[in-house]
Amino acid sequence: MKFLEHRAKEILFRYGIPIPKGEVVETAARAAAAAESLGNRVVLKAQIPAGGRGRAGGIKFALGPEDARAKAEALFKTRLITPQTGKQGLPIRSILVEEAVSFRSEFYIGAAVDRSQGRIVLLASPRGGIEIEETARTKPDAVFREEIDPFVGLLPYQARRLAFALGLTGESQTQAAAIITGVARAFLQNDASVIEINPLALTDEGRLLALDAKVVLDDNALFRHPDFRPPADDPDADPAEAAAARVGLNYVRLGGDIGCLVNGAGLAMATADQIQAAGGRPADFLDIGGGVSEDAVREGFKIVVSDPGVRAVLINVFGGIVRCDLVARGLIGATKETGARVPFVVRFQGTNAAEGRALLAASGLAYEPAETMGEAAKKAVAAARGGSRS
Amino acid sequence: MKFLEHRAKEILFRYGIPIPKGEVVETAARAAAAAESLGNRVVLKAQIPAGGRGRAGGIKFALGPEDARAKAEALFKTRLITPQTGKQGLPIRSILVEEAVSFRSEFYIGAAVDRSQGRIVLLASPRGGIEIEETARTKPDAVFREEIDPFVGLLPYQARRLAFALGLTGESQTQAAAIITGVARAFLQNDASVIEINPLALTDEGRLLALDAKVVLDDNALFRHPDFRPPADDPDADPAEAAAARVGLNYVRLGGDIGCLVNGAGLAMATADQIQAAGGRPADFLDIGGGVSEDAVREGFKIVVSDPGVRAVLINVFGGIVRCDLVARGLIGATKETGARVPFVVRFQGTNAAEGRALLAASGLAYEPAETMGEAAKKAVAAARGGSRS
Amino acid sequence: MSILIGADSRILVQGFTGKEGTFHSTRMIEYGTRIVGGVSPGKGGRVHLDLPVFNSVAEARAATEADVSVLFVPPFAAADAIMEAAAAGIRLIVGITEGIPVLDMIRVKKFLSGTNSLFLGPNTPGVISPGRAKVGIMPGPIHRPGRIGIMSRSGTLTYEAVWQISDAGLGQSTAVGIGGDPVTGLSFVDLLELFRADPETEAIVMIGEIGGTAEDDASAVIRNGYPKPVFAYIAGLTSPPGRRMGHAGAIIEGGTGRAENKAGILAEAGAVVIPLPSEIGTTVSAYFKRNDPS
Amino acid sequence: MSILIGADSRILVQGFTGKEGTFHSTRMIEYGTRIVGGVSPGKGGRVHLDLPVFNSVAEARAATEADVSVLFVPPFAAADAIMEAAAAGIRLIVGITEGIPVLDMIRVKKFLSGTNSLFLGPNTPGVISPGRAKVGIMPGPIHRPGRIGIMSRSGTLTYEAVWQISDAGLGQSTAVGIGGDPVTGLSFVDLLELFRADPETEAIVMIGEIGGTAEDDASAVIRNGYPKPVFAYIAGLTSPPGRRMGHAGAIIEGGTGRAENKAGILAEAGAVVIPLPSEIGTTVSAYFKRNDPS
Repeated sequence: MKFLEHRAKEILFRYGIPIPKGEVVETAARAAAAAESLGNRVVLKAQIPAGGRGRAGGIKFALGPEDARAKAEALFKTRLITPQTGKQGLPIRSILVEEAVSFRSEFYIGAAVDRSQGRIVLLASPRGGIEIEETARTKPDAVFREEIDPFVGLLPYQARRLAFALGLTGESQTQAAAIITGVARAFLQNDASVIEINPLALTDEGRLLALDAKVVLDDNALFRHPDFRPPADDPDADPAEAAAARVGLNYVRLGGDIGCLVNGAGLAMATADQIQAAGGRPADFLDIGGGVSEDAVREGFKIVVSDPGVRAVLINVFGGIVRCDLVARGLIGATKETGARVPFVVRFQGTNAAEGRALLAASGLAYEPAETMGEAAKKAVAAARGGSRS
Repeated sequence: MKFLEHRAKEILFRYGIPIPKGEVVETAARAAAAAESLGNRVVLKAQIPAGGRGRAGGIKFALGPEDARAKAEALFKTRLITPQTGKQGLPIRSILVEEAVSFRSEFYIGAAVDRSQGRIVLLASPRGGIEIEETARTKPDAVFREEIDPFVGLLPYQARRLAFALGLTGESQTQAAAIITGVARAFLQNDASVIEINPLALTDEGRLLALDAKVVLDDNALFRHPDFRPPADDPDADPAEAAAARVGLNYVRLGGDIGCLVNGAGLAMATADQIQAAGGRPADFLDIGGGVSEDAVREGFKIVVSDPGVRAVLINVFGGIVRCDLVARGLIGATKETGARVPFVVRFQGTNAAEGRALLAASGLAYEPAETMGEAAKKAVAAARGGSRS
Repeated sequence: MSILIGADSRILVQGFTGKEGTFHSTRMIEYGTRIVGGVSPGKGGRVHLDLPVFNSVAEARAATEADVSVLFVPPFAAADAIMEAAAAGIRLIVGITEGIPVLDMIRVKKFLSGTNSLFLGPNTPGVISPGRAKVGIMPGPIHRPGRIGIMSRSGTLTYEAVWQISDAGLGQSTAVGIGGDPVTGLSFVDLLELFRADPETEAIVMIGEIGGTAEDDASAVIRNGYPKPVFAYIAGLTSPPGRRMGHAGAIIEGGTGRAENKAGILAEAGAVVIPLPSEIGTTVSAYFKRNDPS
Repeated sequence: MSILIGADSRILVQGFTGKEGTFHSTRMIEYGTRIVGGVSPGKGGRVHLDLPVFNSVAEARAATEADVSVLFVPPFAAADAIMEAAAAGIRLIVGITEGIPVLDMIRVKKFLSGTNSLFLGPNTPGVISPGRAKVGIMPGPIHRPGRIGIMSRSGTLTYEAVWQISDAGLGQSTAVGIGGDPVTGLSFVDLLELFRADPETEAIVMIGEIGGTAEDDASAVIRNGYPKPVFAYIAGLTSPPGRRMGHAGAIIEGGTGRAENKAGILAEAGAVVIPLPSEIGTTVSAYFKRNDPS
């Protein structure tokens, strides 16, 4: 789960990390009022769940309440398009109004899981304000690392070493060590996947301040953090993805015309690859997973065909725990319920594949059976080209 | 720092460990009121900072408020003498009045530092209500152990194993595992040296309840637990020991007639051994430690001679960080200030020994110099036999 | 021979009496796997599927001499169960459970580094040595004994590969899922070393996917002169970038993680990269026909 | 030769610029010890006592090739400083600090078990190889180079033993304090093994005291046939029972901890038990005269 900037900052603040004074607003009038109370110079920061905001025009400086009102008004009318939002962009529903801060230098502090080593690494760099990946590529010597032992935590000497590596001295070094320690504690205590402060600014007054922050939590650990459960009705979520999540399925819209319903993430990715190799374009990635019920299969199929771009559906199920007969029953139920006439190709293998095929054959539904993935993909591409939705 | 039973129980209660309903009272009238509110049958438990209370008559059952009042009155008039209190015993200043509980069986749960291995061990035994040392000696198979890793903590499976080892099943096993986990957490979070629940009773209703508890914290870690600092004016403390503690010295009354002032715990113990071997009896153990000031030496000497049984004083200082001249100055100051005429023997070796001897010689004080520990002990014994306090 | 497990493996099921544990234990026993008992805390002393149930792994191991355990416990209890098995001296622990927090796996790895236990998973279908033992949830009938070692990050895609290989008339020495989670126990590199030492295994099929560097790490082993042919398929060529990979993860992984990069590095290292999932069986069987026309 | 340190040891002082660090570093340098620099976080780059000051042990070690460090840091910061030294690869860490929480030492021991570092202390006067190097706070002049190895749980009582031995015309190969705290790094057992391998050391004097089982553990080594004579004095024969020992500590330590018990076990194991502290020098010198009348 990824938090908006202002929520990320609130979390870090609880670990002693200093953040600018600010307020989240949802109207231009409140933006003006916030500017009034924060002083003359403020920054308006669009709160969207995607990076790359700055270059896309999602961050504005304002001088005084009236300027803040005007700029907030303009922002609220915009859909922000960044490399992470997709082409249609995202609406701006809230703006963080913050005191504008003058600073001398910018640092980077981050913590993340090193998958290859299976450990947590804390990163610090004196080159803040730019992507850490870029620094790692162009100036690897400017990225300093310490492991956070999951049992021990980050030890004080490790925090000190990173703070010294940033070139800080005196009070700032002590403050940086405390911030680094706070990031490590926040990471461990909240089951984070990623925490970033970028930039951590050294202000003209000599204080360190987290100007931007990112916090992503491990979804698998949310059961330990019930306060952090995402709101059920995220207005920005893709409705099909949200519907799939509600029944425990994993749906990702891919934008093509061949709907996919597959069991297992690897097989679903492979199915999409196979469709593309056959000259088609997958409309989605739908993994019905391992412990699926007949109901969930039915819902999954309905979600796949709810995409108006879908002109054919490929069902690829390799039965393991999931039994092909159960999937067949779900499909039959869904087609009867929705009356959808989109052509579909079914490839069953593994557990109860014969029973599944028999059920489909007996159901009277029009569908194309396939023996292999390759055959299934070819038939789906042909169906999408030839078929039309009725 | 060792807590009284009721404080120990309060601490454990915060870790989810169930304790009987009860109230601490300082008058017989309040004992009667407590009995009234707790129900018909209560237990009165003398709150003294020493074990062995039960056999010494410090625990009484009472039926109803009037009985509770009478028994509390009797207890408040008693000095409790147990193997741990010394011959003069301890006054009873407070009584824990608890609901009387009927139980089927008693268990032992404890955690302590295993000095030899340098680790923390959690112990459990189905033989509660008796000293764990006795069980370990007579029935070692009835003592079960798990290490508490100082970084990892006690893992759930370890708590389960101990709970199963106690022979518990179902709800009681789950409850025991939770109690064991609580003890481990309390140990780590409070820098404990010892935590014991003995007995942990399985009541007739099938609940586990900590009937008695002991919590000792590591004095060296109290800086991390400012809430636990002992009250400055512990009325039961030995006044000389308390006075020494206030100036950072370690004084233990030993009851003989030769006062000792030594630098270093090992040398102080050895000095006492040497006195005894010479036919004398040490009056005290006073370690002035390594970083002592002239003032502290003066205070230490005053504390030693404040013991009316002291008929001679042996000062044994092997200068290391402590300089003998500083000690000499403290001694001279103290004797001038108090006018004490008790004979004293001074043995200086190590750092600035010659300077110290010269200062004493020039001071005009009457004292016996000694070159070795053996000589010093013999001279002190002779002085204690021949001398008299004026 | 095979790797990790064999006909003489003595297998314990953790979470034995639960619904999942019962279902899959039954399948494993049907397959001929030597299940020697199970652990279900609080149910010790019972008999389940004609086998003894224990309260703890230590107790179970003492009574059954089990050397392998397979876990069907819920995510919140999985890390504890793995550490319990390791502390009890279980040699190979197979974690089927999906949805374990990553931090728990990082803790488990740290804990296991002080023991002699190997951990496979989590979120793995398990490991099977066809005809000898099945420790996991994969469908048994698609497997055939043979000389191909299979290792994979995926569940059903492994079944697909196994099925194609069996369908092509070949078989598997061992098929192993390392699990689909970001942090796993045994890695492709570990398995390559085990397969290297296994005389029965003549070639390896690696099924990778986007994300992480497991395949890149394996490339390094292959590049250093691996004595057996390695066939690799990487799923996710068409997967959209950025959807599944954490931002700061990318920096640690050196900007890698894309399927085409992984495939490129593998090809360069000397692996036979299979471009399409439908061609796994045909590619491997063509190789064997070419090299071993008998 | 000597154990732990020698004339070529390169020594770092942690807490270098503080009052204690400055005072004792000066004494150590005067003694001829090769102090190569110090660590005082935040003071890196300065020069103190003509030596470089560093912000971290890692930095200091890289610049000075130090292999030993000695700590003069306050109790609350000591555990971190020890772990920092160990993580930086310091071979021997000497902890002078008194008053470190026991739990911190337990954590430190666990941390060090994953490294190659040795820890001496805490609450120790340190270690001295007379005439070569002094790493600690003991008064240098009482020592004489020689062939007796001294190990002790006490500070000033060690000086007493050293003084008596020097006074008797003998000298010390190395004198080591293991520290007076309940949980220590190097133990008597560890030091016995080091002394065993040191050709310069011909006899060992062990100064024990009440509490714990350090002496009992050493007895076991002596009983198994230790090649050099071991003299032992145990302080606290007259100490009142129960005053200094925790209740549950007694059970772990098997009911031992009394001076007379320790002395008895040592005598039985073959050590020469010295009954009185005033007789340490005379007993050892009598032995040497008897066995080596030259």
